[in-house]
Amino acid sequence: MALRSMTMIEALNDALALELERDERVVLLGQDIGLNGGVFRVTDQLQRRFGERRVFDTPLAESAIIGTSVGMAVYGLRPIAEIQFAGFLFLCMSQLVTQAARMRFRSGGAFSCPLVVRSPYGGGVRTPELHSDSLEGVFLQTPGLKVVIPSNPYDAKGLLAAAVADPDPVLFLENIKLYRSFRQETPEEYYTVPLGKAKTVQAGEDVSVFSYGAMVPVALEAAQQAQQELGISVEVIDLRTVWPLDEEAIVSSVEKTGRAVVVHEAPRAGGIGAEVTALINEHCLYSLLKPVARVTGYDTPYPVPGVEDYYLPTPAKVLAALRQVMEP
Amino acid sequence: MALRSMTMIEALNDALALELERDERVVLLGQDIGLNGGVFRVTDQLQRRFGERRVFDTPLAESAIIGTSVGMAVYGLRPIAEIQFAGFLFLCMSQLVTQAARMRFRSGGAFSCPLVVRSPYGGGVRTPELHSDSLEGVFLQTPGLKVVIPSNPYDAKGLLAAAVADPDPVLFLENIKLYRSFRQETPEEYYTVPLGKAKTVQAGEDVSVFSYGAMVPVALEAAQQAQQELGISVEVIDLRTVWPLDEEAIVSSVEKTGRAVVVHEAPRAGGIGAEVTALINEHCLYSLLKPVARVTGYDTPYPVPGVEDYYLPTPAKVLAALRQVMEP
Amino acid sequence: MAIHQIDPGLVPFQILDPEGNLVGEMPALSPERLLYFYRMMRLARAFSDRIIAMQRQGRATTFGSLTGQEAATVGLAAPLQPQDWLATSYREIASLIVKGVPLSTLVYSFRGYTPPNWPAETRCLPYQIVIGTQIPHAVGLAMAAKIVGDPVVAVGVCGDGATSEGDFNEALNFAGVFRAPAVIIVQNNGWAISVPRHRQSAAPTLAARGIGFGVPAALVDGNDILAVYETVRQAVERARAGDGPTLIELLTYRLGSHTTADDASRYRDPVEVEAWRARDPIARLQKFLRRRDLLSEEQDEEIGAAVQAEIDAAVREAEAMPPMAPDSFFAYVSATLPPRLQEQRAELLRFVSPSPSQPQPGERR
Amino acid sequence: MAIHQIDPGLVPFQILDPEGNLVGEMPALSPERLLYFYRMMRLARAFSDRIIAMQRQGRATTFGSLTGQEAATVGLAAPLQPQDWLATSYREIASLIVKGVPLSTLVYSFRGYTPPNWPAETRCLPYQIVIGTQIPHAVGLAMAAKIVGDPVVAVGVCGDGATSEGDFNEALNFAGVFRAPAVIIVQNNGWAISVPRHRQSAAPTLAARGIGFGVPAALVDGNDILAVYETVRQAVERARAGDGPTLIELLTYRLGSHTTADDASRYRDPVEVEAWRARDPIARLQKFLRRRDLLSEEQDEEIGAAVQAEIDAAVREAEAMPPMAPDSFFAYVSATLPPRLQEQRAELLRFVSPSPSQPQPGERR
Ligand SMILES: Cc1ncc(C[n+]2csc(CCOP(=O)(O)OP(=O)(O)O)c2C)c(N)n1
Ligand SMILES: Cc1ncc(C[n+]2csc(CCOP(=O)(O)OP(=O)(O)O)c2C)c(N)n1
Ligand SMILES: [Mg+2]
Ligand SMILES: [Mg+2]
Repeated sequence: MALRSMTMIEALNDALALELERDERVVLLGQDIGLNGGVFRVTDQLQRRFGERRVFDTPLAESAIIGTSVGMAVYGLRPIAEIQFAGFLFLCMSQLVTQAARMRFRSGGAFSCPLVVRSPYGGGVRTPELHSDSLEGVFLQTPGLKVVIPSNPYDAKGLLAAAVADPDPVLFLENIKLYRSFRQETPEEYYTVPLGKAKTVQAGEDVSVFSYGAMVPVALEAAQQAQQELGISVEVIDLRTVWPLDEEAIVSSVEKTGRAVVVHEAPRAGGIGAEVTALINEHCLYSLLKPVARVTGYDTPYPVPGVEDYYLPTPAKVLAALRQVMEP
Repeated sequence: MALRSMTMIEALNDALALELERDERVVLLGQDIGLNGGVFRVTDQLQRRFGERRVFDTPLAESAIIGTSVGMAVYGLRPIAEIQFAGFLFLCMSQLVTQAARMRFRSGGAFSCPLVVRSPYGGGVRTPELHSDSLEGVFLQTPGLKVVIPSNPYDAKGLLAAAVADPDPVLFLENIKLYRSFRQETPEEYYTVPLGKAKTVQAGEDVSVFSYGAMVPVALEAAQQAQQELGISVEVIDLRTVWPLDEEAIVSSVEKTGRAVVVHEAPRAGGIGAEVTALINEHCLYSLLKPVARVTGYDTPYPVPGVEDYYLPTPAKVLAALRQVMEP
Repeated sequence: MAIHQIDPGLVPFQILDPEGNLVGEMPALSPERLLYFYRMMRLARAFSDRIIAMQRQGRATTFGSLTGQEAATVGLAAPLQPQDWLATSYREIASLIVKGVPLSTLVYSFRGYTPPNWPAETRCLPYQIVIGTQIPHAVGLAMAAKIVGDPVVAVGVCGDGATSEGDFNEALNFAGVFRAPAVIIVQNNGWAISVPRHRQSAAPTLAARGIGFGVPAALVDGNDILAVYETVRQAVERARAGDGPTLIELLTYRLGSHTTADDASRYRDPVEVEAWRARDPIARLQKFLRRRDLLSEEQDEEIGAAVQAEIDAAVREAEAMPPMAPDSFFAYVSATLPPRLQEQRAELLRFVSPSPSQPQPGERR
Repeated sequence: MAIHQIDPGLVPFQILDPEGNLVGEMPALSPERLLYFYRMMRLARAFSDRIIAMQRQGRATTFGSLTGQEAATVGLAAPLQPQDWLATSYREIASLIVKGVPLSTLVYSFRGYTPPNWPAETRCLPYQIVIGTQIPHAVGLAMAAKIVGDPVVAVGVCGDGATSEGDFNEALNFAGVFRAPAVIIVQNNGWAISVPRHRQSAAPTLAARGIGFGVPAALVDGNDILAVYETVRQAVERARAGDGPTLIELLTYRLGSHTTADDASRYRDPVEVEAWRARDPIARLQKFLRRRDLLSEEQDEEIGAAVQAEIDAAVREAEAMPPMAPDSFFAYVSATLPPRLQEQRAELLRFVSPSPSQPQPGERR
């Protein structure tokens, strides 16, 4: 495969272009995704290349974006809808949760809804209110909807392709901080990274760290410090699909290490960390040497830019949690 | 106090009438709550008694019901808004989560939003789609919003009074099956039951069962069977406020019993059971003899009436979980 | 007919007056077609009555009466082609029947089950419970047809109450902006449960909503099936010809209670109901057909009997269909069941006796 | 002025033409008041320019330019009484200033902090980021005033893009149904980020939206401060007198990019921008005042200098205000902090050095 150094933005743009090329049924819609190429340029040049018929701006109405996408998906298209920031998913919850995610269920399999909803999320980049909120935890109670969060350009491209290929709706959350933070050699060709499969980013023996999105580099940095300062070997697992979780990967890692830390930006209560902890409790209690530590956003609204750095998990916070779970 | 035998409907109606009497600032709004008295008659006669100015029907628009209530609350009123069925909360998530729950936060304390949102929920009564869904799990990631679910007429009346007295927004979820399923001697006077406090419904030594709403009687029935069939003493705790959780009650019970079961109707993933399990893991791991068992709705959409009984937790399912956690 | 104008005005379009007199231009409809309309209206009413009776006997779940809205719901579906899409609420069951959904499938659904054989080829979405939510779906279907270049129209139908929902308005706006081949129909039956139309919106008509979204609109006597048919036909043709969406308000009336769980006498003046009973849509077409000698008394009785027989057969068929399996709700969560759900299904099956007793759908609300 | 009619028509109401000629009836405004308008417009533009400059220097976060919309935003706030409420988006900062929010409070907020002293007594809600969301709040405030019987009006302001949101339409409907003493103002600045007005709605005007909700509407030249002032004044009076809500569309133009994170040259024709620059609202009032000898060149310069001095002082004050404490975001989650959050705050404080280095608000988007 021909490799090219890409940012996550470029990898996503590339993935979308390939989808538009491969499959006439693929259409892109959302606010400012056309001429403007999206407020982050994920859809840059796509309207120029593929025309207004297939890449188009919508009026400013999140619920109608998802609601009409449901209709388009049922018709047989493969809509990829952008919600400009994940915080605005609250405006289309009914269409997403009660309609898109239940189309197959409600119709007894007569109809399906192969819809991908892309949305930027995540903190640390000084955005206004509700532009940084992490919403994945809210969708744990939404059967029928998969939730995918890539942590690097390679995965981003392959997971997006897999999301489009999936016969059911997928919420694809893109971390804003990761958009341009680093480049990675990424194949120019089409490929998929399977949904529902976690990835061991760094194998280790003493403790398992589960994270996703922008928290993967944070976890890795903490793991390195832990190696140096505490002499421990940390296994870092990128969940990649946060719903449904790769339970096998979680369980087998904790059975090996006996200790676990979960790291995410979203609030703690009822977040991915709660479910991962509950799963570990259910399946690995007798291997578990220490309580699972949750290093997460606090149970407050996402703060304003001036103090957001205090809210987010940092390598120091993860290191402290590693120290804690490593106590004898 | 003068006692009267009341169903939960009557207790709630009584609580609302007392609020309207006590405080001129209290207003009730929602769909069909006026002349019709609400589709379940919770607001029966209240418009007649207190007038259309204070008890009024709205157009069919959930987001505007909550959005205008936010404005009314900021103005200084004490709106009590009804969303006709909790499944339709998905239509007003933005106003509830990003506005009502964050008014104090966003304004740095300049404004607050003392709003109560009442909504019926819960299964087993053969309602159409989305009339039975349990949504409390979705609101775990909503800092600033309290979530209250009573299991009996006495608590219903006292908790509703406490919710109205609370200076911040409260989501008050009323289980449909409990509305008329039994009567209880309930004071006619005004009283409050504190938010954030669980109640030990039945003390026990061997295992703790945590539940709320219509699952409290289910848990109690299972507890009795367990007593008879397994000879074990079960502690049954009614969480009553599901957010924020009464962590002290949860932790001290599990520290005593060493075993725990959580029972709720909502889906398992990321539900109250996940958070309770995570808390137990965090605080009681060394006292915990067996994995916490979650007896919950499955991770599917709420099913149609014809098969809903299979979806819901039953005493038999809870008993099996008790058996499992009691294994040596 | 005022579709091409932006302001629908205040006078509803009518072809038959309440006495069955022709007061407008007769559409090109054969006697057979007129009798078919009549037959479907009779079927709609009888079907509604039957399900309500079954509900009282504990054989069906909550059901919303169709009575009084037969001209609107039959008339709006009649002009549609097989390739056209239809997205409705629970109140347009007659439209689904006309579009080809088998009675037995519907009966099975009112028993509280998901039909295993929802006829996707009829291009009817399952009727919607969340008010207003189907209108964006209809507009999306229409946008898709336009994107693909198919000569396909999508029709979305909802009640007067639904016009207050954000989704209705957002969808109307999308329809206008994208000139979608969509027809958005409001069945204004005067009430949204207990809330009368005039408390739903301060606008003089709901058709006027089109103006502010740039969508041509029509106001129609919804109890006059000829007016309904002709207006929807024109709107569908307009859409198919690439001339964009139309909003249609059908003025009709819900003669029954909102659903089997509702008691309209709590909030509704019987005088109003009686006034509308005098405008019965079935009687109106009947008078017209009688006067034109297109329907003898004998034929009329035959139709009544045939309709009952058809319903009998459908109920028998639906009641002979096996209940859904206890674990059936795992089947269509997603195309493939993740391991976690496989485990949960196994968990459930440990509690299900080998031959499950059939659940009783007798509803409480 | 066409407020009392239901159809606002297509011709915007104007008092001053782009050349500053009086083409309508002069409202009763003293020379001092006219100069105050002018001064506030100059202040608005200078303030906007200053925050944008600060953003470029890493001293402020994302900011949306106010330039070109000074007549609309100053004019709409000018007729309000202290007891009236105002709910705006980020684009109406000048309205907040006119209503009494101190400049330093606003500067502090654009540094990326929550002002510790948001002036509740001004009855301005914090500016809204979620598009359209403040309109139901304004209508709710108005409904409350009516319920209580206070002679208080609530004004909700949003952009043209916001009219596509469900919340805008639901709120407009509530305003109509409850005859709320509300004024709903759409600042139609031609663009919603990169989406032009004609792709936002197929309606000829956004004011026409009122018709379908039974809310009287007015279409106004939003770059003519006299027309804006006079229309809003009448609407506020109508509301206060119990005559219900009004919808007002102000036709104006966003001369700058959407925000500091946007580059309008990607999607906008410079010819269009130039055409609107010729309709500059400040120049228009300036010409009028000059022609009437109400503003000398000297005075004009003085105003410019005074405005800069005022902004300088506000920036100094805001930059002297201490940054928010690291754990400050726990403070206003709820009236009392639950034990769990107390623990989480303690958890955080273990990672915060005693004298925290001030975070850099230099934004990326
Ligand atoms: C979003 C939503 N809110 C509330 C309800 C409860 N509900 C069911 S039917 C109904 C009234 C609907 O009125 P209308 O749109 O006029 O339709 P009709 O029943 O008169 O046909 C209400 C409030 C619902 N199903 N969905
Ligand atoms: C609900 C919501 N969706 C999307 C956005 C992102 N966004 C911010 S401003 C904007 C355009 C707003 O346009 P308009 O309403 O015309 O206001 P203007 O900025 O022109 O004043 C968008 C899409 C948002 N803030 N809120
Ligand atoms: Mg109706
Ligand atoms: Mg704009």
